[in-house]
Amino acid sequence: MIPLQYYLLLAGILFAIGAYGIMTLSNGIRLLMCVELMLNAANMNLIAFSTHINDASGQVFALFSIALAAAEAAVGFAIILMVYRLRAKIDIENIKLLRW
Amino acid sequence: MVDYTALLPEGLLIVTAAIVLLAGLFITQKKILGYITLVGLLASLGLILKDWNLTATFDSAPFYGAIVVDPFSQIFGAMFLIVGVLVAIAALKAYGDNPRQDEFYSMMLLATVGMMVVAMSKDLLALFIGFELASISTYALAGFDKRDPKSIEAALKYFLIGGLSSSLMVFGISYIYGLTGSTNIDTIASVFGANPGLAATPAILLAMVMLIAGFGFKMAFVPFHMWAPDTYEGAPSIVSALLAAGSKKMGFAAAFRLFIVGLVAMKVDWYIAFMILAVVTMTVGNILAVVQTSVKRMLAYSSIAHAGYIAVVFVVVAYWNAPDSAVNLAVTGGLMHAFSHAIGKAAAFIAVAAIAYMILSKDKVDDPNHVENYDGLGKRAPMTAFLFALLLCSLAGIPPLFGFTSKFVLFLSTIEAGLLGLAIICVLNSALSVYYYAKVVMRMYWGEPKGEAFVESSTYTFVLAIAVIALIVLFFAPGDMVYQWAETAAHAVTGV
Amino acid sequence: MGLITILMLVLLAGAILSLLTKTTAQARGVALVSSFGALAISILMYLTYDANFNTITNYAFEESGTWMPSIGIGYHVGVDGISLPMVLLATIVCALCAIYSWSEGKRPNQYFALLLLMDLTLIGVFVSLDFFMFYVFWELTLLPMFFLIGIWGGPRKDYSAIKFLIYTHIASVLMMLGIFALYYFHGASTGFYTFDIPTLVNAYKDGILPISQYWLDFIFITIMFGFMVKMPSVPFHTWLPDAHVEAPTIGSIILAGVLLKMGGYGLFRVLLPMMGVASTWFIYLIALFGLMSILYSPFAALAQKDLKKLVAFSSIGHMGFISLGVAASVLAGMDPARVVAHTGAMFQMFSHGIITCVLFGCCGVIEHHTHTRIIDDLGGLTKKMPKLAILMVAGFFASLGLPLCSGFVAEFGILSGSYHTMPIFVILAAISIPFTAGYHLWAVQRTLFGPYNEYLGDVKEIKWYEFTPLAIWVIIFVILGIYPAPIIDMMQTTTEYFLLSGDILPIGGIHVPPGGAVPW
Amino acid sequence: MMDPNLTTIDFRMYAHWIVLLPMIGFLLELLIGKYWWRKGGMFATLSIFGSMIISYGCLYNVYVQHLGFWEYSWPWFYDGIVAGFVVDPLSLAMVCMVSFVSFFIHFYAIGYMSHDCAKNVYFAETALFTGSMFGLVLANNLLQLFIFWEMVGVCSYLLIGFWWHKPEAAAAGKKAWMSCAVGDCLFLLGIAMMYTIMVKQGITSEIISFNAIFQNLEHLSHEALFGVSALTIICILFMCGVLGKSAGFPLHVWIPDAMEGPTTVSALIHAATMVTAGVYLIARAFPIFLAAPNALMIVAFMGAFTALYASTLGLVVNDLKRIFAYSTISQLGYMIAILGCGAVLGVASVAYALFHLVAHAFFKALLFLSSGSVLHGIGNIRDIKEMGGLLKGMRWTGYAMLAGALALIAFPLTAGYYSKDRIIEDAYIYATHGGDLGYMVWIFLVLGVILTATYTFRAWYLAMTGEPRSYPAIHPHECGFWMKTTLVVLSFFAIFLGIITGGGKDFWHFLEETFVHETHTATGIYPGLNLHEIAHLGGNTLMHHGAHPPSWVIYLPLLLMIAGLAIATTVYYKNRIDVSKYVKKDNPLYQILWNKYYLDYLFKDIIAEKIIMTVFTFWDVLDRYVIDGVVNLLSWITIQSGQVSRKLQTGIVQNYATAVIFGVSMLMILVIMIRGG
Repeated sequence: MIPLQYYLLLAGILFAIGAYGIMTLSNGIRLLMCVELMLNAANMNLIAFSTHINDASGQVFALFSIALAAAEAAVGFAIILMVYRLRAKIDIENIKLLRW
Repeated sequence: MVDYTALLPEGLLIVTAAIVLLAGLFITQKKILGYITLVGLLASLGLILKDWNLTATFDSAPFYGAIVVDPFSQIFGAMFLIVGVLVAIAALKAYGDNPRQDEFYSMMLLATVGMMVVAMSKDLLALFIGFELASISTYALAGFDKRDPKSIEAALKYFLIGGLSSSLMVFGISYIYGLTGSTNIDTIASVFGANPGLAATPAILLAMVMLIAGFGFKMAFVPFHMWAPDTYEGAPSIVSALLAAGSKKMGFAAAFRLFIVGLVAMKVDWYIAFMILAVVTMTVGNILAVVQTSVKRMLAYSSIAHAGYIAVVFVVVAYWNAPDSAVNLAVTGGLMHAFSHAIGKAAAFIAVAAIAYMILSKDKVDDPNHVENYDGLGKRAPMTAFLFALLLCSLAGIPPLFGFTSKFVLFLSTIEAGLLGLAIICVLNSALSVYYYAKVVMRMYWGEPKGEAFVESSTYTFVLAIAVIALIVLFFAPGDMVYQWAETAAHAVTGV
Repeated sequence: MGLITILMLVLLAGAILSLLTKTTAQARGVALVSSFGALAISILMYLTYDANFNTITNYAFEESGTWMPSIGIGYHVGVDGISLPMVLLATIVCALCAIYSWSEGKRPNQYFALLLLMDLTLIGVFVSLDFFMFYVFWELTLLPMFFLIGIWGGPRKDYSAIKFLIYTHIASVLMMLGIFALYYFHGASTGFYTFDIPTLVNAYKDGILPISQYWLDFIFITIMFGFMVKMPSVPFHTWLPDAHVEAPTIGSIILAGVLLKMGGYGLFRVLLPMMGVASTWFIYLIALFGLMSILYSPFAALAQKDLKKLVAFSSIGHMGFISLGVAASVLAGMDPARVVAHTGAMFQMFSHGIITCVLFGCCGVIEHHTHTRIIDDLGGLTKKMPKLAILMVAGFFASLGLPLCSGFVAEFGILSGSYHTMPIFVILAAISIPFTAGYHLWAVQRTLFGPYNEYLGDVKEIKWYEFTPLAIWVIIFVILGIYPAPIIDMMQTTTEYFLLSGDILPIGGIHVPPGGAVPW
Repeated sequence: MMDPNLTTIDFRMYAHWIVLLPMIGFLLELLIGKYWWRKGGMFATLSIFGSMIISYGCLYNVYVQHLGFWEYSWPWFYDGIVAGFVVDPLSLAMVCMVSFVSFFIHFYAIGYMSHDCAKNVYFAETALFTGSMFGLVLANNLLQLFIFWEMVGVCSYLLIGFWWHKPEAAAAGKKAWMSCAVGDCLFLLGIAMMYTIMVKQGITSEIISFNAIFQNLEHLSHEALFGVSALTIICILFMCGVLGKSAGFPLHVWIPDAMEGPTTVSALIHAATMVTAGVYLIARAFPIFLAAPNALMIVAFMGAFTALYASTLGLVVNDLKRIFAYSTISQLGYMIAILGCGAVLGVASVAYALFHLVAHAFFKALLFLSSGSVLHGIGNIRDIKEMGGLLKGMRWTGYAMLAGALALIAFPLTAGYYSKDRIIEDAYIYATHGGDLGYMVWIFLVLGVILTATYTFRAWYLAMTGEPRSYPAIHPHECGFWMKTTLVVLSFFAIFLGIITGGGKDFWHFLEETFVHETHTATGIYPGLNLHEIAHLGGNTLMHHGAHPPSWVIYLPLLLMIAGLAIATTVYYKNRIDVSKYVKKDNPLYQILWNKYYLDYLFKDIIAEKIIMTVFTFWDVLDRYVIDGVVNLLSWITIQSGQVSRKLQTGIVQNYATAVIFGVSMLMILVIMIRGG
């Protein structure tokens, strides 16, 4: 059996990759994917813990989380679509009408 | 026997949302949906206020104890519903002609349900679901004016940082779940109680910090606040009202439950964290609010500063020397301040909407929220200006408005706890905040009017008047109604 | 419902009604009825006041009710020999101000409403016997004044109004912390949480609060800071000249005449009983603040080019006498002298309240008629405005402490009564007298006398509605200077109770151990 | 003691009306005077006439009927502060003189001010002044005395600046007040100290009334402040007040400038009455000074020095009124000096000082009024260089002025002869009986005599004799009925006052009863007062029996007066000596005198303008840029920090995400660090 730590490490790495991506990338879709990556890292944790302590609620949580991530992604894509319609680009760096 | 009647208010809202959404597909006279929404919200509010003096938790534990109806959830529910009512009435005017208004109302209702669920949740899962329900609805609401690049930008920023925060939150929850084996807040607390060593592990510390960040996004703590000014500024004003008044308070509802009940064992840690956050948040919020030229953005920063004040509750609760009375008083004060701020800030954003609407109808300006456009508003729109000024007074904590009472109680708790330095920082910040509110009032009352008088919208004026009258009545409230309610709610959370 | 509540309701009703009116005449009518109604009620209170009915737990016209019982906030009002004259002062000043602004044409409804609101809040401060109410009214006084300065003010009104608001607000919020601490420690030790001023102050005085000297001093110094800024005491005074310069005449009159008295009133009502328990060097600190104001104001005033700013600095100096008198009177010493110093300090509040109205009123008249207040631009105004000249000379002379005007009675009491406990302070304060005389005379000479400055054009004589209130104020301070008994007897009874009964201060005064006066 | 005669009115009961009547006159004059007879003057004159009747009634009661002295009081404001009135020889002498002189000056002013448009204001102010002067004189306590002391100061200020449109007049009024204010604040401080030490004795009623103080002098003399006898400090502070009001060196500088006021004002206030208030204060508080070690020495020195100092200045001034102003300063110096000699002479010095005061009031008022008549007659020219030969055109005025001048220089048989020579003789006795200052006082006073004679007649000769030196002086016009009458009356008293009073002896005897416990006329009002014992408290020893100076001392002043007269006659009448070669700008002595010993320069140019204005400017900078600067700096810092930190809000969403991640990391680190530490 793969030890729990491996899962946690993997989840941590995924999370870090997601976080790194969200800090550095500028394409809207990629950012969205990075967010999903981080969320999935958390789901992974939940499932790993769930199996480790033999409790189903973690997996239930992960299921809900996935469903909500989907809903979130739907809204997210809709927003990015609107951005694309308005600017013909989804380059986040130039969207800075609102600042200071 | 599980009794689901206690969930009637929420159920009512969900049904209303469904009706609005479905009816919107068929009818053309969509304004009626606004009234339906309003009826739903008011009915729900009535159901909650019917039991306002609820002192104990409902016996039933619906959804296997994931949801609980207690004074704490009631007061937050009332708060969200009042905000919802205010926003809904304002929307009657703001989106009365909008062909997509059914979507607005249904999403607003769903967001309200989500917030109420968070306030009721005793389980991290329910909390997370409510959180996301409110978040996702408001992501869409923030971008509701889809022709407006600012609105879209606001939604985008809100969404991206929101997503990041959700993942941080879930990540934190996953660790807590892993270490305690449960997602039920009471169970978590008892596990911590049973294993004192657990609280000191780095993993749990990380989880705590991530949860703070996750909730801090909603509550707009510095440095998790950076989306907030942009979103509040870019989003339609009445959505900003919902965000600043409702969604932000949802963050507090979640944080109160989770930290004060669930993670009470590690209060030394979150004492430090919240101390830093509270001080930094209120100071940064105020200082940045001072230099804003857009009234809407100024209100956004002011709402960040207010988050800083409410964060003081956590500091007092966690302070090891604080007597029980101070802990209770702090939570009471926090709830009262959340209440007063919800009403005041929601109405203030609605006032900004009203003013922007009037300015756009007469003047040719780029940014109707710019403070220069408020010149002479006292003459051009006397009622709106007067009510807006009073709302600002409430936010600034100037009597005789409820904002004063709530701030008074909140700051009182810091002294009771003996946190002198914090108290001084709080009051100085509060004094500083008067500056930027006064600036707007000055513009309105002694700036030179730039044009002829406006026609004031009776709907907006009505909303503002309700809010102001509520704030004044609550200040003079005989028998300190709200205080007692908040205190009961505080008991429900602190258990002392 | 007692007289005090009726008094406040009359003003509140007047303010609301006045806001709803359309023309100057209507607004003025409402304001006159309301403010003179209030004046009549306060005179009725004065006439029916029983000077002997006056202890720390019994106030005249006392009313109490519940408000927020959970945290011990109540509606508690009442007056004694220190607050009743202040109420009287507020109503007199406000009623005459309503006459003075007879022809106010700019937003008359708001103007008169603010005037009445100002009166209401000031009276609220003076009658409140509950710290919550006290603080609420204390804060509320800021708003009408802020608007008065802002809407009807001069060219730099933005700066001045906001400075006034923020500066004094900071002081009041710090004061609030002191009140909180007092409230909490009292509640924690007795289990009875209340904001009642007499109860809390008594608890502090009796030493039943189970707290260290550090906290006792914290309570004292925060509250003191609030009062010292409001008085204002050098070096916390800089908001005042700016506020005065930009404020409309009425604003200045009320600001200097009544609003500053809030600080002095707090000194008597709240700080006085605490002095015996807090560190004794605070007493010297208060005296030092007073002395600094006394010495500072003439020097600063003489450097001013603006007549109104000069007058503003004179207020600072006069308020300094109050601090000095109070501080000196609480120290252990000879009782008759302490009573005199204390009564003098109390009387100074009333007296300065009346005298300064004349000064600012004259500044207002000059500005109104000549459109300038710069002293160098004026000159020889007696030629065109002989009536004004008489009033102004009377006012300035009263302000510089001329005998047979009320200011002298007060200052003599303070100086004579304080000498035995604080000789050096009194000697230094006396030195300021020639300088005070100097700047008053300088101003009078440059403004009224000498050749008429023809650039001013054809200046009209003072209007009747300006003349009447000024003349009444002059008559009041002259009568009180010749026969101060109507006010001073009431104050003296209270003073004797404060100083000699042992209920407020230790009998014989506060003994300062050798070297105990300095904190190091 | 005799039974009071019930059939006559006891005027002593109405002494307070002496004060109140002119006050009523003031109000009536101010409010309605303009619409009555001659547009003002009636109410003031009549009310003072009323006061005069009561004053002389009191004098009659006390002096003729021997009804005894009288003192009564009402409680005033603080406990132990009373409004009280005292009728005793000292106050009677003053009220009778003041009411008489004031009445006649009012009488004169009806003519003199007849063309002034604000006549009612003038009369209102003089009535107020006269009432205040009565209040000062009749006061039985220090505070009341001080109150009216200030009130007469105000009236002086107002009346000097009566012609307010002249900048010099307004400035002179201010200068007068400022000089007095310096003294008055110290006087007030002295009262505060006196109050304090009296309270310390346990006195609770009439705390600072003279009577109570005199009763407690023995206890008070043990009080010390800063290691010095408290009484001495108090007396020195009182003396400062006296120097201000009675124009003692160095606070005399205001008097010459005060001549900018109407001449009647100069006569009334700056010659006859107000300036004598200081002398009266020392006389009234004489036992206190006597009980205070060294206090009288200071009084004597300051008086004598002022007497000599001012007479040197009188020599070079060309302004007719200012010459008399300096002579006033000088004569006041004589009075103060003799009071200082009271350390040896006892109560007699009070009598001598008061007699000179009264005589001086008459002849100096006469001199001023006649010079007022001159000014009136030649169109307000005041420079004696532009007069000359006026006697031809205005005989009444000229001879009236001559009468005054003779009295001033103490020409035999005139009032001044009896009053001033007695002072000089007794100054010699002071020296021979161990006065602290020895012969210094006497020498100063004697030297003053010759100078007085010279400058007085220099003025008279230059104005009245010789050829007219300006156009208006050729055709002067004589004054009218009101003024003439006054001049005649005053001339009579200037010449014959000494003779009427039996060479002053009656007056002296009457006055000496003031501080005596039992007198031959009535019961004194100061029970138990024994000046000999009091003198011991202050280390003074009073003479027990009268002493006579050697005859050369008696004749010396007379000779010197004749010498001075001769000099004046030689130089200014016969023109035997051309003084112009000495009176030149390059003569350093003349320079010093012309510039009044540079005292004005020191006060005005250096202290007032340079030092104080520099301080004020500095103060303004301090206020604006330091104290207020801190406030503004704080707000500036706040706003600037906002301006800077708002730039962090870049608008780019990645940066926001970075902030979130950064926040999480920092929070983690800080929690661990703080918690671990």
